[in-house]
Amino acid sequence: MTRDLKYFQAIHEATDLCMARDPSVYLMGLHVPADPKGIFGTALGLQKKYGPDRVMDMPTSENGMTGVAIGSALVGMRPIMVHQRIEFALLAVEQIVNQAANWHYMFGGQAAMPLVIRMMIGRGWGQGPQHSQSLQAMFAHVPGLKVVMPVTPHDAKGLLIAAVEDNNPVIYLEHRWLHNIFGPVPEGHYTVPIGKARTARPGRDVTIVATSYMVLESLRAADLLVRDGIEAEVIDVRSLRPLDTGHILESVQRTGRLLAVDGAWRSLGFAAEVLALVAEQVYGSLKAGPKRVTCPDLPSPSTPALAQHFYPRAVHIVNGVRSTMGLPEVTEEQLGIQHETPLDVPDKAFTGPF
Amino acid sequence: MTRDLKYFQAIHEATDLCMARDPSVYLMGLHVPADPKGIFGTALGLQKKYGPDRVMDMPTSENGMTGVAIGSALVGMRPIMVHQRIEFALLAVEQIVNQAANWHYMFGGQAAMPLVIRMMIGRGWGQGPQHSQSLQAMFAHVPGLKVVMPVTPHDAKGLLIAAVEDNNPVIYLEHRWLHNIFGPVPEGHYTVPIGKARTARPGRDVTIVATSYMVLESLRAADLLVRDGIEAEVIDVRSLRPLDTGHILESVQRTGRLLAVDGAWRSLGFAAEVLALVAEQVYGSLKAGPKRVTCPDLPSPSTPALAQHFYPRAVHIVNGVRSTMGLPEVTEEQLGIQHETPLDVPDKAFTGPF
Amino acid sequence: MDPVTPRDLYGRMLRIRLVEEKIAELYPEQQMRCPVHLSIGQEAVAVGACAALAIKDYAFSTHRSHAHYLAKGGNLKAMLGELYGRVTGCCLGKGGSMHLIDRSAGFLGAVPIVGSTIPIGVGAAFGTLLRKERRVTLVFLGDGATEEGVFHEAVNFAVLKRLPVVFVCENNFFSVYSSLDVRQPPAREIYEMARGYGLESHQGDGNDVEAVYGLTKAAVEKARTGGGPTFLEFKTYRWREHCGPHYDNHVGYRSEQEFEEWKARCPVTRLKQQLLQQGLLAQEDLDGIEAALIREIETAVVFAQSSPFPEPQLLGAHLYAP
Amino acid sequence: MDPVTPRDLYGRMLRIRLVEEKIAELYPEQQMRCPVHLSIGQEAVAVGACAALAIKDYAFSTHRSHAHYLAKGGNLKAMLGELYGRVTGCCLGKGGSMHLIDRSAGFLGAVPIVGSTIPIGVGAAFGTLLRKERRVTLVFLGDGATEEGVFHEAVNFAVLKRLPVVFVCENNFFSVYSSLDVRQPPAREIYEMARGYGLESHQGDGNDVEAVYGLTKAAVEKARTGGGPTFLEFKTYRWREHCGPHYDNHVGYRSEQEFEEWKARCPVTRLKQQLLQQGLLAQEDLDGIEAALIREIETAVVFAQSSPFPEPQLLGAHLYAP
Ligand SMILES: Cc1ncc(C[n+]2csc(CCOP(=O)(O)OP(=O)(O)O)c2C)c(N)n1
Ligand SMILES: Cc1ncc(C[n+]2csc(CCOP(=O)(O)OP(=O)(O)O)c2C)c(N)n1
Ligand SMILES: [Mg+2]
Ligand SMILES: [Mg+2]
Repeated sequence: MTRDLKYFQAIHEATDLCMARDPSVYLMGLHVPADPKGIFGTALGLQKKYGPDRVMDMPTSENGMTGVAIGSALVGMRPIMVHQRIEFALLAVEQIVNQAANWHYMFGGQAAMPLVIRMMIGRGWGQGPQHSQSLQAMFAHVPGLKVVMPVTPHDAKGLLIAAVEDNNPVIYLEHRWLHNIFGPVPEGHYTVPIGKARTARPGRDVTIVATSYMVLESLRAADLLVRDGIEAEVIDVRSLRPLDTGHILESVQRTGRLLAVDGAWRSLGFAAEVLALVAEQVYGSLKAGPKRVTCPDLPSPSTPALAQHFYPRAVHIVNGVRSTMGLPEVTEEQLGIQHETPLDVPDKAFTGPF
Repeated sequence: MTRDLKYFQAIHEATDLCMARDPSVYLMGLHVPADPKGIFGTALGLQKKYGPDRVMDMPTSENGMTGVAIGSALVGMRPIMVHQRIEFALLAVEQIVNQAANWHYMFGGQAAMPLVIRMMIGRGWGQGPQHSQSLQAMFAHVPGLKVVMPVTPHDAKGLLIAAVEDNNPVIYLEHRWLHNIFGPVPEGHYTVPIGKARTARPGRDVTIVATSYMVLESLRAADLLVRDGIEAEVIDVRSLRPLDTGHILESVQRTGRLLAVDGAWRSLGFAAEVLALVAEQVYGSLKAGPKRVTCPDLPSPSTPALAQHFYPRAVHIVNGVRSTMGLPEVTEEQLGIQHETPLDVPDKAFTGPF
Repeated sequence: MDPVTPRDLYGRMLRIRLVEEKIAELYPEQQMRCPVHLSIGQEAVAVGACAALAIKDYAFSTHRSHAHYLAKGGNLKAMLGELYGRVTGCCLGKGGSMHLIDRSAGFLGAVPIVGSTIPIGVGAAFGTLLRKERRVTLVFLGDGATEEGVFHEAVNFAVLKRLPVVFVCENNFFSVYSSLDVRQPPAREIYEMARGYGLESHQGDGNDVEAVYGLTKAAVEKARTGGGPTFLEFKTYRWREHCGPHYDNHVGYRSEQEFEEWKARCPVTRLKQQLLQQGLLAQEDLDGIEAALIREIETAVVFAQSSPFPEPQLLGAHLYAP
Repeated sequence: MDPVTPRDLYGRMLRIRLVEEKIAELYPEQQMRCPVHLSIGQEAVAVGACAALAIKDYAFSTHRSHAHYLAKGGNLKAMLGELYGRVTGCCLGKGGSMHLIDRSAGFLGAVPIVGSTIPIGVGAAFGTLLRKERRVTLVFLGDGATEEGVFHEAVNFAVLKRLPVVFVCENNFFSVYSSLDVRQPPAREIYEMARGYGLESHQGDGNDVEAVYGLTKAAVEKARTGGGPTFLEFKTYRWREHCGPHYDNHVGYRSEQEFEEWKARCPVTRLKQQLLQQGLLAQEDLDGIEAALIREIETAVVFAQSSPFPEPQLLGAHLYAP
């Protein structure tokens, strides 16, 4: 049975299911049991159900606690760690990159590392330069890690279950603007395989490869493009590492055009990898130069007055596609876009702060 | 006057010169004054000359000491911090990425951050998965940082002086296989501007864009390619951020072919950025798909038996170029390459350990 | 430095209280579009500690920085401008509430990554020592921040080098919703752990501004005369929710009763009553002080609200310092 | 667990000494192509501490891991194979000297990033507690490692959760070439700082294997019975250079005299003389022990040297666990 759930409910359900199935799964993170909002709702009630050993708070010690998670994984536990902002995890890069990512390989295959680290990214409400960075590229660069960015509630659940059941460190990135979106979610156990992309919308004229929240903006853009007779195919990569290169290449070979869309910095970001991959592998199929739509290479400013020019949205994607076709830029007005909410909140219900 | 100096001497001379000119410059790092080898020779005798306040050891506290360097920079000092392995700096990613890189921007331009962090990368002698990673992409992805990788003694000196005189955080990456190479170095004060690439060898048939030690392997490859009548242009990027995009694009527009060579991981690495840049900006000039030569997406193994298959060298670059021309692969034997030293040491004099 | 009078301390605390209450009042209008962490209830630590500093001395702070900024002499208009995201803000709007700075007041910066200004403050102290300046640096931190490894590293270095730094730990028992008992061993006092590093370490009543002032003053004088660092822990209590303008005692992580007990120990009221009892000030003096502050704050709010937003071109400015 | 006799302790120390001297002898042949950090002089800590553990207990180590690995029961042939980069090595050659592991002996891993196994060891202890196993985890660390923030974070958590973990700090006064006085405040003992966290903390003679054994045994028993963590500091001395097979007292960072003083306190000789004096062993017993060890080591060296290198296909294996 499939029902419509919110993204946060899908994460909650996946966590609940994994904990019920396997007593070695536990959840930890700052304020996880104490937060009355239950970490965007994803952890609500879980401590009551599974007890304080399995659903736990922790000291403000991100690096050490990552080590603790790693150590517990080595002796058979399956920790899920959650950071409410990816920036906090920067304190733990040593443990994640030197230790978690290498451990299985460097010990010649003797040590499994079943570890999930949920990290939240996002934007809006003036969170500013240290609370709204999108640092997926740093982790996706590292062999030995797996990095997923689910967009739909369906994938949020299926990828989280897959991540918990995986014997490797999985970085699971949640965009804060997704937690309240709705979508169909099957009941019970299922997994979405890590390393498989998804065609979010088929099309024949151009391939848009997008990550996380930017998939939604890409779908909006695809709707707008139809009016000009342009059929965009939107690929939701889901996994940044391993990357489903075959899926992307097949699409680009069909459409002959590529736009990579990522809500992070441009240079050395994920969008660069997509362009490199395509240029390297199927250069001959391209009808025009591939393009990127990303944030500019700047810190993320706090004031909405500047943030609105920092984060890309549908209009930028429309123009990205148009530029691969040699068409001139259009404005939001020309596209008839009217924003019902301020640009710095995910939806009408949100009244800040994050 | 220009003399031949070793790379480490060039760094030493630059440090000495900066310290003599500006009393706010100081040097710190683990074992800096105590190491009888003087941190690959780069710090020899400096404590004697400038005293223990300005040339100092530090506790094994990479994150905290990066904060200390940042704080001292805020009040007018110009610290040079050195990490003998880039992996140690992973403990300090929070301070580097959240703090140093953002500080000037997020405080609206009020805080200068004159900070140089020297980090060593390298390979060889079984240093293994935690002591021989090349993590330049992690830092080069971050706006607000500058990232340089000098290859020649000339640039080692000129870029270090430029870095020390820069009012921004500069990541200065030294490959351990470069410290003992010779090259002409002018006496006295000069700078190599951060953000300017260098054509290490002109050529008309293909553009090789390389970083750090891989520039030397690229030059070797270029020599080998001449025998088949292929004239490769080798660009030493010197700065990964800011990147001299104009220099790269101009060359590729001339040659019509691109090979990006980087001694780091492939996916989301620097080589990807070069391919993306070129594909995005001068797609029409390319005669064939651009290619990358990098390490594979794997941890770096310790045993020389595997390491020799991990790190790319001239033969791989030759084949990379050949693949952009539709030519078949050749072997080292066919190229007549004979290795005078084992593949895991930089030169004959080296007898391990690093 | 002029001697600081109880009247000064009172005025400074009240100013902060009134500013923050004004923020709490206006925040629901959704014009200040950034997270805010109010210090209402904790004013005595900010004011008592900063009163012990000279203007030339430095202070660093955290996500909860309004009180520290104002107590150190930061510009009120620039702070409100920043909260309103305006170009008149102390960071031109780029930082928001969690990134206050006023270099002319010696307030060198606040950032919201817990613990991260601890080593930076220590580094500033180190820098002033290298430069042979007789400045003291004060680092504000919360109880939660003492759990970060960087606290350990920074304190070790400060002790090693006998740096002119004073650590002022505001222990309000909570890190967001998490009480101390899920984060630190029971019955282990923070100031005792700090003492293990080999530096002077004291605990004081964080709701008694004169006690805070006294302890900090001694530490600052010691630091200024080469005596090295001191760690000071002040227990106090945050009245409002962790982030945002509301009260949240009903949501379950702490009790209304605990809140009421701490409210009864309000640092502002406490000093006010003392001043009245001791006859140092009359009710009309107090009224005058308050009226003047309200006028100042109103003016600052109007200033902020009527300031322009930064122009789009500012987005690309300041990536690199010239 | 069988009781551990002084004879056992002696044999284990001597075995490690002879293995490492053999490594030092062969290393200049440049067939072991990886950095090696020898524990010659420090054997008593490894042996005394590990003797207090059961096989099922866990240990974690650092860059200087040979002694810990062997003392915990790690396979000698697999260790030498690893140093020689052979496929018979305990990591198939992928790790090298700084990444020893022998899961069957409860030696869960060593890594060369200073301090990084401290929280991992604490996490293993936490895991065993969650799994309700009665195992104890022992974490070896150097004096330098106590400067890492992660030490602070790990110890705080261990105390908070009363974890079955024993921290064994080998204080050999140096971090590479840097002596304690440029890294930590003078006259502040490491074990006293650790005590500040609120856990039991002791200092012992790191060259007296029985003292090490005694203190560790008590700590292990306490941990096993729910008494929580203990921190043990043992002062000892590394004889050879930090990394590599040579002596380096001439290069200037420490004095020949200091070295000679510590050499006179050799833990192996010390116990040997005691055994002889107390009549527990005769010279011929000692000779027999030594001869057997030499044979074992020769065999292991031949095994390692004659083992094949990993095939190129192994490069791509083990990126992900199945
Ligand atoms: C490194 C890091 N981890 C987690 C957070 C989330 N966070 C924001 S404020 C805060 C509370 C910190 O508690 P404390 O230091 O006691 O300060 P208080 O809010 O009580 O003033 C936390 C955990 C953060 N900002 N930075
Ligand atoms: C995080 C980190 N910083 C620096 C180093 C370089 N390093 C290797 S061994 C070592 C010495 C550490 O000293 P200690 O912990 O006392 O161990 P010892 O070598 O004395 O046994 C250092 C600093 C490292 N490996 N990791
Ligand atoms: Mg607090
Ligand atoms: Mg040591």
